[in-house]
Parts: sequence; structure tokens; C-alpha cells
Amino acid sequence: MQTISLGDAGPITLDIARAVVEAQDHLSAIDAATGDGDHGINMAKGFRLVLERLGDRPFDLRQGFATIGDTLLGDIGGSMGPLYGSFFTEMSEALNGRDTLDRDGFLAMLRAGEAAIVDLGEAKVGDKTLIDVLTPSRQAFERAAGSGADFAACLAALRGAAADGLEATRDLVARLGRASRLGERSRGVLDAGAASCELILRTLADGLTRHLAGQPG
Amino acid sequence: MQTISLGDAGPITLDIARAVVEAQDHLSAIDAATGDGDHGINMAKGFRLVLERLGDRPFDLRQGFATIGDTLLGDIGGSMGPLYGSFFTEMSEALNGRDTLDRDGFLAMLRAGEAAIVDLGEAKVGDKTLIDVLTPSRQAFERAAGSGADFAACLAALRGAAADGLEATRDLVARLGRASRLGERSRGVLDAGAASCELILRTLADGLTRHLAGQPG
Amino acid sequence: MNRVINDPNQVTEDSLAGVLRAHPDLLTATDHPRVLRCAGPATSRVGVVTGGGSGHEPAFLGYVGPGLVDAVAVGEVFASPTAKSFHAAFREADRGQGVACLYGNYAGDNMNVKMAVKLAAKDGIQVETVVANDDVASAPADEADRRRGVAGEILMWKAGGARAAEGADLDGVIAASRKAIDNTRSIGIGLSACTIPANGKPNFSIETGTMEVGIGHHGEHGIAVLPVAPAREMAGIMLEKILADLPFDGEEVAVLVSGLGATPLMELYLLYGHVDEMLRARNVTPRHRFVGNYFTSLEMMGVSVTLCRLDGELDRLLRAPARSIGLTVAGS
Amino acid sequence: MNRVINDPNQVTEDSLAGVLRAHPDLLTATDHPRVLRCAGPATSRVGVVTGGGSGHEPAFLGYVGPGLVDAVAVGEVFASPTAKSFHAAFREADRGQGVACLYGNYAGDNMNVKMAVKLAAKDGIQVETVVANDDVASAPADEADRRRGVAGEILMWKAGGARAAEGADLDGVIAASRKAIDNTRSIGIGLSACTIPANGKPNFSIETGTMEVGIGHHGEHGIAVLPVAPAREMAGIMLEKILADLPFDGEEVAVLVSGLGATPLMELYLLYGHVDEMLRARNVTPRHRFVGNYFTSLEMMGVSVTLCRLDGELDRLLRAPARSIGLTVAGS
Ligand SMILES: Nc1ncnc2c1ncn2[C@@H]1O[C@H](COP(=O)(O)OP(=O)(O)O)[C@@H](O)[C@H]1O
Ligand SMILES: Nc1ncnc2c1ncn2[C@@H]1O[C@H](COP(=O)(O)OP(=O)(O)O)[C@@H](O)[C@H]1O
Ligand SMILES: [Mg+2]
Ligand SMILES: [Mg+2]
Ligand SMILES: [Mg+2]
Ligand SMILES: [Mg+2]
Repeated sequence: MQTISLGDAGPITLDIARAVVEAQDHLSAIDAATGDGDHGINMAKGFRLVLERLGDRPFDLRQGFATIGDTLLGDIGGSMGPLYGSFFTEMSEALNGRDTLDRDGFLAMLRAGEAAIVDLGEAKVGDKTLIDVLTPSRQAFERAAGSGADFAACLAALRGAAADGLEATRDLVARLGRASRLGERSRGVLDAGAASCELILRTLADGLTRHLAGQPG
Repeated sequence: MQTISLGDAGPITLDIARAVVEAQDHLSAIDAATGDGDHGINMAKGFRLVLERLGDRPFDLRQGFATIGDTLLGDIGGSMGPLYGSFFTEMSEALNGRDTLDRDGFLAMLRAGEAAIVDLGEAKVGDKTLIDVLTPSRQAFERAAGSGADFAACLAALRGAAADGLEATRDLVARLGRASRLGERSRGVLDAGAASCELILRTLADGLTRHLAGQPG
Repeated sequence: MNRVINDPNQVTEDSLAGVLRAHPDLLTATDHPRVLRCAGPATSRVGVVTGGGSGHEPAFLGYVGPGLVDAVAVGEVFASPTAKSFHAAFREADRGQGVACLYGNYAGDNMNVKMAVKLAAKDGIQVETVVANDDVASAPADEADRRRGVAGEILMWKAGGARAAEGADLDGVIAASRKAIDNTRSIGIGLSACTIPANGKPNFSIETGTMEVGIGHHGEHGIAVLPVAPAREMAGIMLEKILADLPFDGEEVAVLVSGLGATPLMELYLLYGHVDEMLRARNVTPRHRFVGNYFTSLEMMGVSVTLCRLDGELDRLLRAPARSIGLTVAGS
Repeated sequence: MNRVINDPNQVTEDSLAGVLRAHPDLLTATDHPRVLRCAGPATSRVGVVTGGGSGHEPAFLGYVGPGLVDAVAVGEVFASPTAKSFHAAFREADRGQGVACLYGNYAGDNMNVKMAVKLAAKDGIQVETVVANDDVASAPADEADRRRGVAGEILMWKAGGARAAEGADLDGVIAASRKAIDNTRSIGIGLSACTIPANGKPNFSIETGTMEVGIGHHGEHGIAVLPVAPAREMAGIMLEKILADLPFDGEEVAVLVSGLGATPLMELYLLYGHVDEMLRARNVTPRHRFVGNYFTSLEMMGVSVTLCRLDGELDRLLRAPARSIGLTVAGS
């Protein structure tokens, strides 16, 4: 059974935060096409604070996710604060009492995060939101796990589904959030939240995969 | 002695009003260079009302000037209402009790109008205002009369001095009104009020001259 | 865009600092830097809370004061306050009798309030919510729960705040607030775009010579882009849309004409004149009249019209004394 | 420029019609279409009159009301009212005890008031005038009689109106008004131009990235065109200019920060924060604080700062109750 120590995985939190901060302009540009062009600003602001708060003290993945959740809930308003905030908070809580992460633990964690977002935002697949990345990614991981694939293979399946899900938002008409006011005009461009979600899942999967392959960092 | 019946001269009021209305854009353009670009608007508004009010009833020059004075004082704010308003009001009052206008009567009338403007506005020659047309015009008329010229010749002298006075405002630096805030920047362009004053005096002189020559209208 | 700011990312903080210095008699800082509460002693009654993004001043913090809102959660420019700041506002406003959270229907606000209500429940604070959806242009009548809250929120706060001041219990305050907003409809016309300081350029545009009918308070698209019409026609277009949604025949109303920021006050009054005239022609009497910059969108040009159908209770609640930056009612 | 108007030459009339419909409790029409008077019964005391061009709303008509101005003469946009309308306003305000005409130092206003005072004298109405010249940027101190009147006029009206309400005679009202304006200094910074509706295009310009320090209320040139500075520096520049003209050390002041029209309220508060902080650092205490769009220039962006050095009398007069569109003081 492939497992990763939560302590070893802690720095993946930093990878995620840095990736989001670096993608600021990219994410805002996507949001500008159908929304108000601030998705990168909102996300980068939150994750920059995360980097500050995590500082140099050691932390495990559970603590790292808790810090992201707390920071987003406490300092980032709008929709992203509560959505990604409860996503990370619930994922962190799913890790409570554990020292390591394995395939099934990861799936349980991801389900908890997804449930929090669905519960709060009530988005469905096809609404052209981050759910169009998150749900198919979780499903792909689940399917792979169901057919007996190991943790690394499941993560690869998740990565692929995330990329496909993001690309698929291009053909969707937004039904939720700011972009929904555009109706048909929202078709033809990616969804900003889907893009940040793909980035977060990819960075997480890459980090864990590296650890599984024994080459962290 | 050259005299004109005030009744015959009445329609000159309309000439003046029409001339000002037609010059609207020209006057505003001059004001735009150093002021706020509304001199034509202010003047045309007043004289358009004058045209409405004079209507088709017969009136003599005294009544015509009284209507201009009343209209400007009653309906045109800013500086032009009181300045030109009292100019015409005082000129009208100077005609009280008369049926005809001759050279000396005209001079007395013009002096009364000029005094009203100076009293109110306190402008001096050289301040780059309409006084730079009005005062030299009155002085030229006065000089001509002093040297024995007839009414028509005095009016010609007035016309010439008005044109020269206007042209001379180009080299002046404004010391009063809106344009004075510009300081040196106000040099090099005409003064708007001087332009309207020249137009009014010229139209008046032309009308009276035609009457003296026996060809009114 | 020339602005009176320092760091564009700090405008909310910097502005709050000024508000607190200007109105110590009205507003007090709290432990949460993004939560202000009504100055003065807290009497035992239901608390009233609101919150929303900055850039709509005097909304939202300008409606905190006696007879109005007790505590406000302040978001970044055009962004919902955080769940934690709504939660902190609930704690500030609660005096053991529960809290009425009266806010506007935007995705972010809905989510943050929802989470904050859960957090407050853990503290034993009972929070009931009313979400304003007065903007008729933001969704059809059969999807009214998708409609945005706009300037009508002010009347909801006034009604709820007055009812709380009267000593009603939480259900009573919620009922009055809901009645106010259920009887209120608004619509806006946008005449120019606006720029979020941190963005530096507008994220929507309105061409000179055109107007966006039904524009939202953040530049959300409206229902039609038309050539700019005379004010008389603007009034007609807006009233038609409102009255089709909630007929007002033979009744008394409150009318609120708000500028979106940069439209001069003389134009707001000019529009009000037409609205008043048209209402009276339909036998509707404007009993309460508000004209000014009550709910803005930074330096957007444009105007919104809000109508609230009155009954005896709403009339009484709007008439009740209140004091705040945005609205002062002397009482009679 | 997208506007909420009908005929651009009729904006003043059309707007007045709306004002009268919106505030029947506050303002009443008179026989003169450009003169409004305070609604309600006239008590026997000194009358207070002001007047000025439109486009500065809520100035001037927005300061008519109990405890403030009794009658106002309304001019075209950015143009002095006529002599006849000032005269009519004097007649409306006179109750046999004389009239204090409190207005701003502009050529047109000076002339029209002068003529109106003569006309009133023929009716046996005694009018005394105070002409506000609070704008420090509009002329050097040794030519203070050339300085324009700007937002400081509001404090002059408040002091004069309160003194009249106290029952002072004409000399007393004039003395209080003069004391108010003599102790008041203002300065503005312009950040964008504005357009008179009837003109259709601005008659001055302010480049993006630059600010005009000392701009007048009609776009009159200021004392310097500088790159736009952070708000903190703007506050410093303005205070320095004001304090150099009338030192305020160790005293109490009224501070009025007014937007010029299109600058968002959150920025006005932001600036106020710096002004307040800088004054306190110099041991000057802001006792009365006003932040908002009190005296505007259509849709100009920018801000003005006004300081009034207080003594016991001015403090009392500013504190006295008053009600109007632009300023309501509840009294204490
Ligand atoms: N109810 C929802 N559930 C899930 N995701 C949502 C929901 N509403 C909006 N989103 C996501 O939020 C993204 C926009 O985020 P952002 O631009 O930061 O916030 P805002 O829309 O408030 O400006 C959208 O691209 C979409 O993916
Ligand atoms: N005190 C004064 N005496 C005489 N003429 C004056 C005075 N002040 C201004 N003017 C004249 O007024 C003219 C400007 O008039 P106008 O543009 O209609 O008014 P405003 O300056 O109020 O916009 C100037 O060009 C000048 O000739
Ligand atoms: Mg966005
Ligand atoms: Mg946003
Ligand atoms: Mg002018
Ligand atoms: Mg002019």
C-alpha cells in the first residue's frame, strides 16, 4: 500500500500557494472574459497571506490545509473565500487523527472537500464553475481506485480528468455566478474558477506523486 | 441739426438683438480662449428673449432699450445680465421725455450707459473687458462732437474707435473676471465682452447712420 | 482615473480609518478590523446586521446608527465580506435576543452569511436572515430568488431597524424587513463604467451615447443597451418595468432615487420630478421621498429608482427617527 | 457625457421642478420661478438669503431650511442668478427685520447682489451682505478680497442661520456670518474636468495623472498642476496652504471635506482620515466634522478641504439644530 507521511507532504501546501500566486494574471485574464476580472487578485491575495502565515515553522499537510482554510474564510470575502475556504477546512478535518495519507484516505479527504463546496455553492456539473473540474476529478480518482489502481495511478487519473474538465468548461454556458448574466455570451471561454481548481488539484497531485516516487521537492 | 425720431429708430433694437443672436458661436469661441466659452450663449439667450418680447407691437428706441435692459436684468444672470442690463436701462432712461435723438442726446445717452457699467463693474480701460471698447468709443464720439462734427461723422468716429478698441484688447492681460486667473496666458486673444460691445455699438451706429442718410432698413 | 487614495490595495482599510475618525459619535471600531458597530450603549433588543462590499458608500456602513443597523461587515471593493466578519458582526449586534441579518442577494454574500450563521449557532446566537432581491432587471419574476439586492435594501434596513427599536422580537423584525423588501422593486440605468482601484481599469464599458438599462451595482449587464434617452423617457422606462412587476395603483409609496456615484445631484432631482409626476398620474402618491447618492457604484454615472408600496406599518417604520451617515430621519 | 436630462438648456428649470416635488416639507416655490423659500410659517426675525449658480448641488438651494437659509436665488449652471431673482429672494426672506445676504465672491454675484440691494432699498428692505472669500488658492493673502467663496460658505450660512434663529438683529447675524467666514479657509484639488450641459464639452481639462491644486468650483485655474499624489500627500498640500494662511495651533476647528461631484465617498473619507490625523499631530482638534458631497461642480472629480477656527460662539452656532437637503444637525 502506497502511503505518504502527512509531515513529509506538508510543503505541498506551499507549492499550491505559490502556484496560485504565480497564476494571478492568468486567472484574472480568464475571469475578465466572462466575469469581473478579479479571480486572480482574489486568489493570489489569499494564498499570499497563506505563505506569510505558514512562515518557517514546520507543519504537516493537515495543518497546511487548515491554514489555507482559515485564511480564506477569515480574510478573503467574495465567493472564493467561503468556497475554497471550506474546501480546505473540510479536507484538513478529514485528515484529523491521521499521520499518513493513502489512496482511500485521499479519496475520503477529497470527497469531504467537494461536499463542502457543493453544500455551500449548490453548483452542479455543467454550470460552468470549479465544480466542472472538481467533481469529474474526484470521480476519475474513485473509478480508478474502484478498479484497483494504486494511489499514484489514481492521482494520474485525477490529473487527466481535471485537465479535461477545465477544457470542457469552454463549451458551457454559465448558469451560476457573475458570468451567468452573460448567458450565451459566456460560451467559448474557460471558467476562471475551473482554472484555479485544476491548478490546485494538479499541484497537489504532482506533489503527492513525487513523494510516492520518492523524490519530494 | 441732424435728428432721428425715436419711433423711427425703434427697429434698430431688433437689429442689435439679431446681430447678437447671429454672433453666438463667434462670441463663445472668443470666450473659450480665455474664459469659460459661454459669452455667446449668455448673450444670445438674452437677446433671443428680447426678440420674443418685442414681438410685433410698435415701439420706439426708448422702449426697445428698456426691454433689453429689463430682459437682461431679469433673465440673464452672470455678469452680462447686470452689466449690459444696466447699460441699456440707463440709456433708455436717458431718452425719457424725448421724441428725437440728436448728436448731443446720443452722447448723453451713451455716457449714462457707460457710467452704469463702470459703477457696477469697476473696470478700467486696460483691464481687458468691454470697457476697452466702450470708453474709447464714447471718447471718440465726444472728441468729434467737440470739434464740431455732425451726428453722422461722430457715429463714424465711434465705429472706428470701437473696432480699434476691440483689436487692442488682443495685447492686454486680463485683470478682471474669469480671464484674469490666466494672467499672462490671457494675452494674444481678443476679449469676448469687448467683441460683443463692438458689435452692439457698430449695429447701433450703422442703424442710426442709415436713418440719417434717409435709408432706414 | 485620478483617485484620492494611497495604495490601491488598501483603500478599504484607509477609508474605514477615515470613517471612524469622522464619526466617533455614530460608529465604533470592534475587535474585527472589518466590522463597525453603532456607537453608544447597547440596549436589550434584537440586533440588526448588514454587510457587503465596499465602493457603494454610503452603503453599507453609512446605514449603521440609531434606528437602523447595529453592526456592519465590510468587504473589499465590490466583494462580499468574509464569513468571519459577518460572524463577528453578529456577535457585536447580539444582546441575547437574536440577530436579523439583512443583506443583498449576491453569491458571495449568500455563502459567507450562510457560513457565518453556522458559526454563530455554535456560539448560541440565533440569526435569521432576509436577503434583498429588489432589482427587477436582474431576473424574471418567476425567478425572483435570483434577483440582486440593490438600493431597496435601505428601506429594508430602515423598516427592520425601526421595528427592532420598537422592541419587536426577532420574528417581528424579520417579518417587517421581509415585508419591506417584498413590497420593494428597483431598477438602475448605467451611463458610464467605473474602475475598482486595485484593478486600475474598468471591467465593463458603456459607450457614450448609450445607456445600460437594468445595470447592476457592479456593472452587471442589464436587460437592454439603448441610445441615451431624455430623462423623461428614462423615468418612463424604469417605472414601467417596476410597475409591471408589482402594480401600485391607488396606493402610497416610498420613492428612492439614487445616483450611482458621478451623476450630478441636479440630474437626480430632475429625474425625480418625472417619476413623481408619472406616479401621481397613475394615482400613486409618493409619501416618502429620497433623492441623493444613497447606494453608489464608485464613480459610475447613472441612476436607480426604487419604489416601496406602503401599508400603515411600513409608513410608520419609515417615519421613525433614525440617524446615520446616509439617512437621518428627524421623527415627528 | 451621458446625462439624465431633457433639453440641455432647461436643466435648471427641470431640476427645480423635481426639487420642489421631492421636498414640499422643506422648500416652497415663490412668484419668482428662480427663487425658493423655506417651507412653513415665517417667524419674525432677520431673514437669511443666499444664491448662486446651479451645478453645485446641494449648494445653494440645499441649504435652505430651518436654522439655515430662508430664501435662495438660483442661477443657470455655473452662472450668477439675476439681480431680479436676488431681489425677489430678499422680499421673500424679509419679515421687517432686514435681510442678511450671504454669498460667494464672484464677479457676477457681486454685481447682481449690488443691483438687487438697490432695488430692495426702494422697497424699504434693509439688506446687509457678507461675501465669502474662503478659497486660499484664488489670490494671495494681501489680495484676500479677490478670493473666491467655496465650500466655506456652508459654515457661514450655518452660523448666520443659527444666529438669526436665536433672534439676533441684522447686525448680529451679519457679525456672526462674517466671523464664520473670516475664520474659514478652503482649498480644492481637481482631478477631472466637468461639462456644462448646455455647452456639451468641458471648457477646461485636467490630464489623467495630473491634479490641479487650488482649482475653482467652475474649473478656474489653480496654483499648480502636479502629478497626482497619494491621498496622504494631497492632505498635506492642502493643509499646509490653509494653515500658512491662518494658523490654527492649539485650537478647535470645524473640518469640512467635500467631494467635487464624482469622487467616491470612500475616497473622501480616506482623505478625511489623513486631515484629521495631521491636524491632531499639530494639536488642532476637529470638533465638527463634515464629509460628503456638500458643494460640488457637476461631475468633476476632486475634493476640497475647509477649516474653520472655532470660538465658543461659532461652536454653539454650528451645533444648533438645522434641517435642509445638504445638512441636518439634530441638535443636542
Ligand atoms: N456557486 C458556485 N459554486 C462553485 N463555484 C462557483 C460558484 N459561483 C462561482 N463559482 C466560481 O467562482 C469563479 C469566480 O470567482 P471570482 O472571480 O474570484 O469571484 P467573483 O465572481 O465574486 O468575482 C467562477 O469562475 C466559478 O468557477
Ligand atoms: N467688471 C467688469 N466690467 C466690465 N466688463 C466685464 C467685467 N467683468 C467681465 N467683463 C466682461 O465679461 C466678459 C465675459 O462675459 P461672459 O462670458 O458672458 O461671462 P462669464 O465671465 O461670467 O462667463 C469678459 O470678456 C469681459 O469683457
Ligand atoms: Mg470575478
Ligand atoms: Mg469579484
Ligand atoms: Mg460663464
Ligand atoms: Mg464666459
